[in-house]
Amino acid sequence: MADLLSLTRGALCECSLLAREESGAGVFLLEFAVEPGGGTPEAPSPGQFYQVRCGSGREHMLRRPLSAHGFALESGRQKVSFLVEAAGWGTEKLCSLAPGERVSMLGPLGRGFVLDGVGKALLIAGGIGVAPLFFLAREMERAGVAYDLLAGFNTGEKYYKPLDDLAGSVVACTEDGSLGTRGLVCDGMAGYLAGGYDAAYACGPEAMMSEAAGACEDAGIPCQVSLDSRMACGIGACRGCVRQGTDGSNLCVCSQGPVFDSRNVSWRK
Amino acid sequence: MADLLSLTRGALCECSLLAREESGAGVFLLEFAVEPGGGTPEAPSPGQFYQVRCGSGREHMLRRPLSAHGFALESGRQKVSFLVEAAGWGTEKLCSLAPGERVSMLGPLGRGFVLDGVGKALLIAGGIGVAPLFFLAREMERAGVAYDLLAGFNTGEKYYKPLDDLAGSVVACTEDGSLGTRGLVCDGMAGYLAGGYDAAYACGPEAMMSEAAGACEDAGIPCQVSLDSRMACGIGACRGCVRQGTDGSNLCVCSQGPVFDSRNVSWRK
Amino acid sequence: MAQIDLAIDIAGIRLKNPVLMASGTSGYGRELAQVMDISQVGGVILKSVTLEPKKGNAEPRICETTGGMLNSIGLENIGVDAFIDEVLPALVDLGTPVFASIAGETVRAYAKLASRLEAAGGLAGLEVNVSCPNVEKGGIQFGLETHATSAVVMAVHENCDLPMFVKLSSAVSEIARVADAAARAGAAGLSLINTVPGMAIDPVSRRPRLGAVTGGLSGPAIKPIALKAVWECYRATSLPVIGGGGIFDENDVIEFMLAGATAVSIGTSTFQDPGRAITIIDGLAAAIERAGADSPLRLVGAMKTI
Amino acid sequence: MAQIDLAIDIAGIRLKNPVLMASGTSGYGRELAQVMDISQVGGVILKSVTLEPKKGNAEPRICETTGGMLNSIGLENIGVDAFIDEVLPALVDLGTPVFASIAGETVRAYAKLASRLEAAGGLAGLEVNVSCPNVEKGGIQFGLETHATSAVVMAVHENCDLPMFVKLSSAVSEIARVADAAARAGAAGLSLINTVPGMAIDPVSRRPRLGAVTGGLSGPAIKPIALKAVWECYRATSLPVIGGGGIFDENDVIEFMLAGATAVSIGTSTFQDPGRAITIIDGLAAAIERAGADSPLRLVGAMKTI
Ligand SMILES: Cc1cc2nc3c(=O)[nH]c(=O)nc-3n(C[C@H](O)[C@H](O)[C@H](O)COP(=O)(O)OP(=O)(O)OC[C@H]3O[C@@H](n4cnc5c(N)ncnc54)[C@H](O)[C@@H]3O)c2cc1C
Ligand SMILES: Cc1cc2nc3c(=O)[nH]c(=O)nc-3n(C[C@H](O)[C@H](O)[C@H](O)COP(=O)(O)OP(=O)(O)OC[C@H]3O[C@@H](n4cnc5c(N)ncnc54)[C@H](O)[C@@H]3O)c2cc1C
Ligand SMILES: Cc1cc2nc3c(=O)[nH]c(=O)nc-3n(C[C@H](O)[C@H](O)[C@H](O)COP(=O)(O)O)c2cc1C
Ligand SMILES: Cc1cc2nc3c(=O)[nH]c(=O)nc-3n(C[C@H](O)[C@H](O)[C@H](O)COP(=O)(O)O)c2cc1C
Ligand code: FES
Ligand code: FES
Repeated sequence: MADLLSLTRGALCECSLLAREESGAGVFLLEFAVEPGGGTPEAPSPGQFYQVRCGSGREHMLRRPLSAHGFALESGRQKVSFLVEAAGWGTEKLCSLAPGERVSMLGPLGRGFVLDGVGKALLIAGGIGVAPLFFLAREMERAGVAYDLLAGFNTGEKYYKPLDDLAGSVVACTEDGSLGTRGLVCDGMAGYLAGGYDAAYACGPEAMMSEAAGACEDAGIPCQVSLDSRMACGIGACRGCVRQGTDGSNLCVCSQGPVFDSRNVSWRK
Repeated sequence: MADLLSLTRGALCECSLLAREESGAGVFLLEFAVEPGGGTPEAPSPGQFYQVRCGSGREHMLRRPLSAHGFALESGRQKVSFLVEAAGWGTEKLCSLAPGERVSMLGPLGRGFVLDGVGKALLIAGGIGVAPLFFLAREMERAGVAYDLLAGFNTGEKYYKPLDDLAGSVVACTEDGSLGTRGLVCDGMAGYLAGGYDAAYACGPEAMMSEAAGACEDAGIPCQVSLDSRMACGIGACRGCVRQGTDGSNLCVCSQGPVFDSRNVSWRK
Repeated sequence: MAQIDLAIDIAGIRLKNPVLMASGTSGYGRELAQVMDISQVGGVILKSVTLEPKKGNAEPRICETTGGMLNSIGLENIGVDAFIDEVLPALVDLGTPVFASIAGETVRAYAKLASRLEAAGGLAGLEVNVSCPNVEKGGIQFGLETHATSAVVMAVHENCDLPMFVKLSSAVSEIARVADAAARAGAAGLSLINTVPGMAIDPVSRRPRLGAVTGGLSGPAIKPIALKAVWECYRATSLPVIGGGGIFDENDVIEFMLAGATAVSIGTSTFQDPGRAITIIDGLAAAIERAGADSPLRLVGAMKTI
Repeated sequence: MAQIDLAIDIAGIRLKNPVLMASGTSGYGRELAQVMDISQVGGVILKSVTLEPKKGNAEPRICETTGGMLNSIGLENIGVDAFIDEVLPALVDLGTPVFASIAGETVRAYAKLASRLEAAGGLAGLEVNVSCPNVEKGGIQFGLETHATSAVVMAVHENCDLPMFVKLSSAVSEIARVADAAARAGAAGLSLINTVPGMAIDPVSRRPRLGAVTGGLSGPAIKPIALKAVWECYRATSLPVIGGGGIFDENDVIEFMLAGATAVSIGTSTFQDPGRAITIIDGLAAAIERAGADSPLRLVGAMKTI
């Protein structure tokens, strides 16, 4: 268990909103500056997340987990960005923050994606799952890893335009056909997987990840997935985020994950 | 009980903040416009109050009662003002509203002060108790009733400057002596009561009202007091606001009051 | 959206929709009728009435807590005589079915109240509030003991043919056993839950925030507790349930139905917004549809266990 | 402001301040130690440990509710062997007294856990979690019955000299009777309250929000319920109480002390802010002073009844 703890490098910090932009229907790109005074967190790696306190008072006692979407260090100041879909109380609250408003964050937390030894990768993003994978794509560019990215959205209005600026090739599809191919992101994945990838990375709705994982297993390509789970502590203390592993073990999403080897995950029906 | 009901003329309405001004330390003058669309409440009479919903969500389930402090009808639009001391969650929330923000109000509710047949009155205000009595003073000016007003504050910083503009004479005192006489508003009241008043009206902290009421009884002058109580429904339905009457009966503050003949009130120790 | 009919039948009573006003929070109905159109609600459960007039508890009687409130009204009411003379005749003006709630300190008191109210007429049904101290048995609440609950229910049943809903408290070790006792004794339905016992103290004055020291907690804070009570009693008995405790919006109503409630009651939320029940009714058809059903009855007890 | 010493003695244990981390919400202490200075808290109550490792309940295991949350972790833990080998040796690094919490399915399991933990050393005291199904008696929780509670407490008492705090659930008809049984059986103190049983349902998918369907409610929503339990047990027994349930700020701590708690535990609030316990400790002296006292002990049970 000692190794797990060494991965929890999160610090509690206050962040103030620098910029907010609606990047797609109901999806916002939020850029925060870590304020000095509190803890000084380490830089996040793609796949790591923050536990964000979305409001004040006693009505909502749980923070909301959000994957790091981008990071920069500018003149000693940490900037962290998130891509957030307004899905309920907390995310709506965040998406309507005004620049200058502050929120408390705990992070970066968990284990991110592992790149070691990968030459060419396939990234598979479903909906808001693009948030950590975009960050991963940028990291791959820095690290000289070749990649292609499949991105699926409900509708073209949700498309994340900065995908156009990525160095890797991006194939987009939508369920309603309003942008790119009509269909789900995993449709015809088996074909893509023949493209000589030595690793796949997926994030999105449960059904999509499980399908992507299955296709990768069939193709013999290791796949890393970023799991979703409700969280309380975010640091491995409460066991609230636990999901089932294929070997009957418990997967602690916040501290052992959120990124897991897809073969270890027992998928929800 | 039928007569009580006829007094509850409140309507549920949406109000938007027109102006907000810090009239004294931690005390704000808030002016609202009743928005069309909802109910159309009647005009409030001095002593009547509104049940104000101070925020959204489920954390705070009770509205907060606030006395009407002023009223105007301008080109068909109702304007209601309140004088509010930031004393806790709800009042702080109201006192930090920005112009244009909306709150839901239910009112005017309850029975206000009765003026019938009064020629010369003494008004006794303690602290934020000045809120309804200022409104009453203005009403007396309109109705041609002569009055003097005693106003006590903790400190000069809490003094309500518009008192200077009243037609009646105003005697102010403060506990710390920073403005007017040093002392409590009821100090030496017996002397004032010799001034030929045929009615007194008091609002303020419990101890102050009970002392004022005692002095008036001694002087044989009827005194009307505006009682404080925590409220839930505000309309006589829940019996949550009930206080003890001297004859052993229950006084329903929201529907029979908040203004009562002081002789009917059993004071809290 | 297909037209969804909100009407339901519960214990033989037809309601135009399943949303009732909870006992004690809307008085005798007419107070609320001043500020909202009460004829639109499915029904009104009046505040509990006792044989003799009751003054209730010492003030303060209410205090706000996180997501709810405490109350210690102490059953203040005008007594059954004045109730029958002054309140009952006007109830027809409310334009919706009315349920009286009865509370007593002895089994005989419940029996008497029930027979007098049935004779007086004008009521759709009775709610029997058993969260009252049983003065003949050391003051422990009827509802905390299965045999005391049975005794009350039987006495009411023998003296009155109105459909009777027994209102239980969740503050017992096993609510399903009390519910079962009520069912066997002749209850037509259950009303779940009454307020949860609690207290609060002012940390500066050191005084309890309620004159009676302890009181009953209500509001969204107790919703999870109430849902569990409904689910357990629904499974333990075949009685229809009026569910309530913290209902704030139409999604909460769906939750209660899925747990086993046929109708629901709205209490504390009415204080935040007197028109809340009507807002809920307005949103109910859409919420039923989101839950994949075409009528309220289809949702009753229809929680899917994973 | 006069210097107020926050140190207290409870059941013979000296704590630098009365604020403990509640069982199950701060794991084995070390997870939280990464993000806050845990040595500043009065003590840490570890999550409940059982004889054998436990995998816990099906997911989802948590869900947010108004003013709190439901959990159905199901006592997932590494079992007492691994606990003694891997966790205990590192506890001294936390720099504050540590209490183990034990949970069992039989009276014998509690006895064994207690004796093994005492022998292993390094603990300031034991918390005995009796909100567990008694498998030898049809699965009803020990804490719901006075005799089952007594049996557990006696067994622990006979096998272990560590000060023992019995942690009770408020979901019983009369908690004071259970507290009294624990006192007679040898408890050194009480810990009040455990989570309150509850549930929640997704109104669209119709599924329960917890894999185990029902779970335990915690957070500010339950504070009034917890305060009443503390007040009743404080008056019914002479045992010192660790009070908790919904504590969010230093004023809440004062409320619990006034109701009869000597120390307090902070659980759910830690999720909203991992440093909350320390913020509370930092504000406690001023809050004690606002309540007109010069030490925490002066406030214990010092509610003024009107
Ligand atoms: C590691 C991790 C990283 C994430 N990264 C991102 C991100 O980068 N961008 C983003 O937009 N979202 C992300 N999410 C999802 C995000 O945390 C949830 O959308 C958010 O917690 C919902 O909170 P809310 O208050 O907005 O909605 P609520 O009002 O709490 O809930 C809305 C609905 O969603 C359900 N729900 C709430 N939380 C979850 C959950 N964790 N899993 C499944 N259903 C849930 C509720 O039951 C409810 O039906 C991430 C989640 C995890 C676990
Ligand atoms: C008829 C009536 C008219 C009023 N008019 C005015 C007015 O014009 N201007 C104004 O500033 N205030 C007025 N008040 C008082 C005002 O309602 C309270 O200050 C307010 O409800 C406090 O709410 P809060 O959320 O700000 O404080 P909270 O956070 O709820 O409470 C702060 C503290 O005050 C106590 N408290 C809360 N409500 C009351 C109460 N009603 N009585 C006694 N103690 C209480 C709480 O116990 C707590 O200790 C009036 C009250 C009544 C009954
Ligand atoms: C102020 C108040 C008064 C109440 N009076 C009664 C009553 O007289 N009889 C009764 O059976 N329940 C009474 N209740 C309980 C409510 O009917 C309801 O069961 C409880 O408040 C839970 O529902 P809610 O959370 O929607 O308020 C009262 C509740 C409140 C808040
Ligand atoms: C996620 C979680 C896990 C818990 N695990 C335990 C446990 O293992 N043993 C125990 O006695 N109590 C456990 N509790 C109960 C807490 O210790 C505490 O009694 C309860 O949550 C009320 O306090 P709070 O409102 O401050 O959280 C747990 C609570 C939560 C929220
Ligand atoms: S959220 Fe607490 S262990 Fe993962
Ligand atoms: S506040 Fe409900 S009766 Fe007065």
